Amino acid sequence: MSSEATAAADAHDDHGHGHHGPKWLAHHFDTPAQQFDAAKLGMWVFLAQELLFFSGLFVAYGVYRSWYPEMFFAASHQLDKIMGGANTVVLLFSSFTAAMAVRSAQLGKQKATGNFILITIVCACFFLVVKYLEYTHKIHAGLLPGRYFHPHAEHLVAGAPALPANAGSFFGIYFMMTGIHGIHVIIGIGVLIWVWIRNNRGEFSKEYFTPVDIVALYWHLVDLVWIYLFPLLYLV
Amino acid sequence: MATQTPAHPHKDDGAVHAHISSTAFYVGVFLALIALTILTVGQSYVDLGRMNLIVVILIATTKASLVVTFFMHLRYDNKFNALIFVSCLFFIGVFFAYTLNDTERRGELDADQNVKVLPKTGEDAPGGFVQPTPAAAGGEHGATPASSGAAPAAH
Amino acid sequence: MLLFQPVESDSFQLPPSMADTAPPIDKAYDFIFWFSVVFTVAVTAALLYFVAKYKRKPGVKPEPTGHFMKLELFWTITPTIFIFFLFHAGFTGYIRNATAAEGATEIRVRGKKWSWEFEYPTGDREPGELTLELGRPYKMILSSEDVIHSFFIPEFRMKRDAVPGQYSFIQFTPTKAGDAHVFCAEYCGTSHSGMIATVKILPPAEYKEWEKKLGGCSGTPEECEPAKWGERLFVKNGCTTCHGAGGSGEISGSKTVGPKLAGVFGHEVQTTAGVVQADENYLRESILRPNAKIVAGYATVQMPPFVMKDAQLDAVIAYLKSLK
Amino acid sequence: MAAITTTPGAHHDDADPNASFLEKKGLMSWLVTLDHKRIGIMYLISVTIAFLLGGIFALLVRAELFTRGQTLFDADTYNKMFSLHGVVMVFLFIIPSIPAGLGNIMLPVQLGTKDVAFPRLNLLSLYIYWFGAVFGLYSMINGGVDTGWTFYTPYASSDPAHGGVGSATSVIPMTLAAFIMGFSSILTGVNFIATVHKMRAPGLTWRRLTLFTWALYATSIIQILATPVLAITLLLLTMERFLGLGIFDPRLGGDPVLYQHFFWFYSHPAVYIMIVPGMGVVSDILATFSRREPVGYMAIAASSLGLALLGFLVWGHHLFVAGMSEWATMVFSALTFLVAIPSGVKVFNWVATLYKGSISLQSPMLWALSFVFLFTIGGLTGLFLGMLAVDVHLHDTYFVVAHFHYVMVGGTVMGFVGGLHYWWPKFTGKMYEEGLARIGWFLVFIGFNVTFIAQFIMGSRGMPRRYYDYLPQYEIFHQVSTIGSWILGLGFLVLLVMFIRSLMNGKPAPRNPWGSAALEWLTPTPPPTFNFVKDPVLTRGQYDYQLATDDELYEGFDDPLFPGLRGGKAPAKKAAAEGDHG
Repeated sequence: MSSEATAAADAHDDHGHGHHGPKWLAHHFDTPAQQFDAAKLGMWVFLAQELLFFSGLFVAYGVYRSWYPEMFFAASHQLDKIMGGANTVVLLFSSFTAAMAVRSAQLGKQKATGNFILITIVCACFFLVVKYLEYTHKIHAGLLPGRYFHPHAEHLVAGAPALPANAGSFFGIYFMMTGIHGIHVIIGIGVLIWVWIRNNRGEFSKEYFTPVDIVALYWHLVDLVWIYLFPLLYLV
Repeated sequence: MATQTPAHPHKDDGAVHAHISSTAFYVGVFLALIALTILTVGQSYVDLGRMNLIVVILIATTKASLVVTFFMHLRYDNKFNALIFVSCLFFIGVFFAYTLNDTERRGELDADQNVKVLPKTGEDAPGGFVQPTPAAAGGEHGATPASSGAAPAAH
Repeated sequence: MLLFQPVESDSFQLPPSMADTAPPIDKAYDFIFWFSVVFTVAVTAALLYFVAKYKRKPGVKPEPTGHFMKLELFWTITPTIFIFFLFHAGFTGYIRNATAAEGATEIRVRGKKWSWEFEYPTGDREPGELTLELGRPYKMILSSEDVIHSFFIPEFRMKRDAVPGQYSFIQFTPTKAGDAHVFCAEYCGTSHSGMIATVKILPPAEYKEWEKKLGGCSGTPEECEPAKWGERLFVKNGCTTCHGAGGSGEISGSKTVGPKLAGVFGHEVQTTAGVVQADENYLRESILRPNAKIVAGYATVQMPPFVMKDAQLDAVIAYLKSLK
Repeated sequence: MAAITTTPGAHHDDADPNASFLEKKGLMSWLVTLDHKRIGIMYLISVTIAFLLGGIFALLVRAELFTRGQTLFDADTYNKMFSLHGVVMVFLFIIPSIPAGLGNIMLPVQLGTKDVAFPRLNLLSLYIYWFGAVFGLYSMINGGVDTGWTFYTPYASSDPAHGGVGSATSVIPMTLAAFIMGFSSILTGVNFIATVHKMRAPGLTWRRLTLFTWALYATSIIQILATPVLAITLLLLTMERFLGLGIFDPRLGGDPVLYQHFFWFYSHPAVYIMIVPGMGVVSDILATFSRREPVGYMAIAASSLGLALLGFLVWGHHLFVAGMSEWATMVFSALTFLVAIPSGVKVFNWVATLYKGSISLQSPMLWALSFVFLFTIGGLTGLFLGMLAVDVHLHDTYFVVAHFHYVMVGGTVMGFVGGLHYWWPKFTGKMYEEGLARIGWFLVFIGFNVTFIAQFIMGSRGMPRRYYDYLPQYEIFHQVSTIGSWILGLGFLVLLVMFIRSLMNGKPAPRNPWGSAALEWLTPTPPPTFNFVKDPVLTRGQYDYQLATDDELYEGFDDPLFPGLRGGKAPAKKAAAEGDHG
């Protein structure tokens, strides 16, 4: 806590608060519940913001898919269902471990919390590796956004429908959707490491597990977006 | 929990009360999600025609609901947080519906209005899609609209 | 009722009305204008009256605010009724102008940076000047070669964006002979404000005369010497917006977007495709396919291709040759 | 009885925790502060600089248009000037001005809490704003942008360096600047929503919030729901220019009209991000200077939320002639008119608030009354543009320019400057010279109307906007408008001088210089770091003048019309005090 917050605690003595409370309770909150509720509310509002951020991409997807269904059909055959499917399973599992991490934190099991967070991070890294493999293949095959779209026939999936000339739009949408999602995964790894360190320091308890909860919410959102991305890009 | 005399009457004891689900329950939710993933991948090998998209979105939405209600605890959370989530979906819906109300319905009142291809002559509108050539990546672009590589006509 | 005279066209507020599309729009304008005037005057008068009447005075207390449910409902519901009429007035006028009459004469309008080109049903293309016949229904099919432009004739009250990769149209029947202007109303770059074409509405007899000469040179034999005609075509096609008056390569002292053309004929030019001799073939190619060989230093500028009849092309080349 | 328990007039000169939040000195004490008031003041300074910069661009644009042809500079420079004017005014000034500036300072005080819910996030939002501003400056140093603030594709997205047909200017840094500043706006919104929900003082029910708080709350909702769409739009635009995605650029298979949908899905609600906080400020000022609760409190609060909601349903009216389907056009036009209802409700309630009030025409009130007048014109001319047939003629003409300046300047800037006058004594602890303030107001009011009424007329006569040169018939209007802009500029200069003079040697401000019953006026001036000497508990509403005590209203208050009302010195006190208990 900053010196400013300590000064605050002193100030509260004048206010007849007595001792202000545990050190994780920020100076401007009255009770742990208030702090927890505010954090949760703030996070949900932030998640709403995230969903609208992604919504632009989904609208673009919807418009182009309904304009050029054959193009989308042909282009999605160039994506690897197995890799996408594996990534889906991995992300779902990481979401499960994130939920378990919160559960452990709520029960005050510091060690279990740390382990679950660690598994989540490992899953996230696995996801990125698979994504990297997919991207390299696309770049290799010339399956790139609009201006750079020059498919090399020898690298394309055999037996797939012929790619129309304007399939660059599909790959523009594909790279933006998965790219922005990937950036969210990277940010997710960052914040997961942050709570993992704080958990190791023993900062969390049955009474105070807000950061674990918040980070897990964020991670579930990353999963949530992928739940839609996978079928829309790979399967349809 | 280091409780204190509540400063204000509007709080109960001021401590955090959160719902804790059992491990078995979380495992159950996870297995359901995996099952749905297998279902959606399996479905992709069966062509349902126009229904494809609807089925895919239905399955994805079921999965998403499981994650939101249980993994994200919205089921047990403050009702207002659920309201935030639902209302943000509403605004996304507005975004979708209104945009598609334009893009899907251009040229309905008069076939020549706002269309990419002129229906009478089949001409592509100038300034439109130009087939990218390998040189284009390098920065050179054929500027003649006549070289248009005939984008699939959606209208 | 003298107070609420209709807002007339060619008045302080609106330009003259020169097509059948204008009166319904003027009617809607008139309606909303007086609606707004009444409303503004009422609100302002109440505001000033209250401020004067209830100015703070010693010993006079403000009255505590009560509840005015009926009043609140009144000023919520009344505007709701009004806006229904406003919407209706606007919508009917719009729909009336949105569909073209059967058999309307189609003119293709192509916007490009920074000029308008009109293609008549005869296949003749006229840049910078739109000639219309009084009383004939028209359908202008708009398109753009590069960025978004917007076709706007204030005298017709009609406007529509010319979007690259998309067709759109506007329709009208000119109802008054005279001159008007086409503006570009959607910002399109450096010479956006220079993207103006003139509109000439001619009575049928005069129109017939004009139509005969379409595509050729109109004017005295002297004015139709190739270089003289070429100069007029040069201006009409909007070449001056990028190459400066007389191809001087500058406007008001600053360098133009396109290269200097004066004196280029017969000299060697450094282009993206190497050094070339600026002969007639090169000039012809640079007009028809401008990006085949771009003058060094101008590679970032995309000149749109121009389509001309051979006679016109010869005239422009003759003019370019004459420039020193 | 004393309705709000704080320690009235506790001007402790000794004790540290109760010392003014301005006490700590040194640059670092500002840069790492978590105090919402200090963050708000840094925002105010930043947006004022942005406003001056944008104002200079505006004056240059107007000066260039004084004569036909070239007056000062060439067409490319002119195009950059109006683009930069728009970008700076919208993204750097007007969006953060009231919420992040005045709102940051006043919201927690009006809620009776010590700080916003997430003070560090608050500071972060300021740094993100600065970071975005750096990108903007970088773009300007690199020659600026000439795309207009709307960045329409393909002009903004099609890079000539890649064979495109669009602008060759420094577009990417500028779109990134707006993209980054969007996150600042989002974080402020997150913070305010959580603060209003979870941090209210005991007794401060929803019904007792100030209308400024309600307005900020509604604004935050828009910031949360709309700004991310701008972020993704600008990201897509940047990538379109950088990589050629093929989503917005028609030559790559994209659709330029789709860009306009994306852009206006944010930028129309953004209009309400700009105007709704101004409405909140005005509601508070009208209440204070009429000494009564605003008529239709709930109606005004609800109409703020109504505007926030409706703002999302009407963006298509920017696309009536852009090449959108007729169906969409019809729906958007019908919905656009609905905006008139909450706007009208507000105007009627404000006017009714004056009825039987006790009106004092001090400078904040002058700004608030100008707001009501100018916003009425701005709103009604919006109806012209909502009417499909009329919009076809007026779209993209100077009429539109005048209309949104009546809303943005006549509305938001009037609200912002009025709010600055109103709360200035509270957060600086200094009074300003009323005489200079009135001269400034007068010049701005006159200058503004001269500038923009001329633009209404030339617009309806067909003068398109963003024109470097014009036909002779429009010259007189342009000249009148330019002269108006000089008066307007002079007015703002007077105000700048007035505020600087106040900071240098203004008289110390009393606790409650306007005799307001709202919470922020019951804490010392300037407030202590944690806003209140004692945590407030509310037993009455913030506009309940008849329940406010004499001490609350008149301590330290010197109203020339009520001489001797302060601190029990004059015999007149008793009668007036009893009356106030009413």
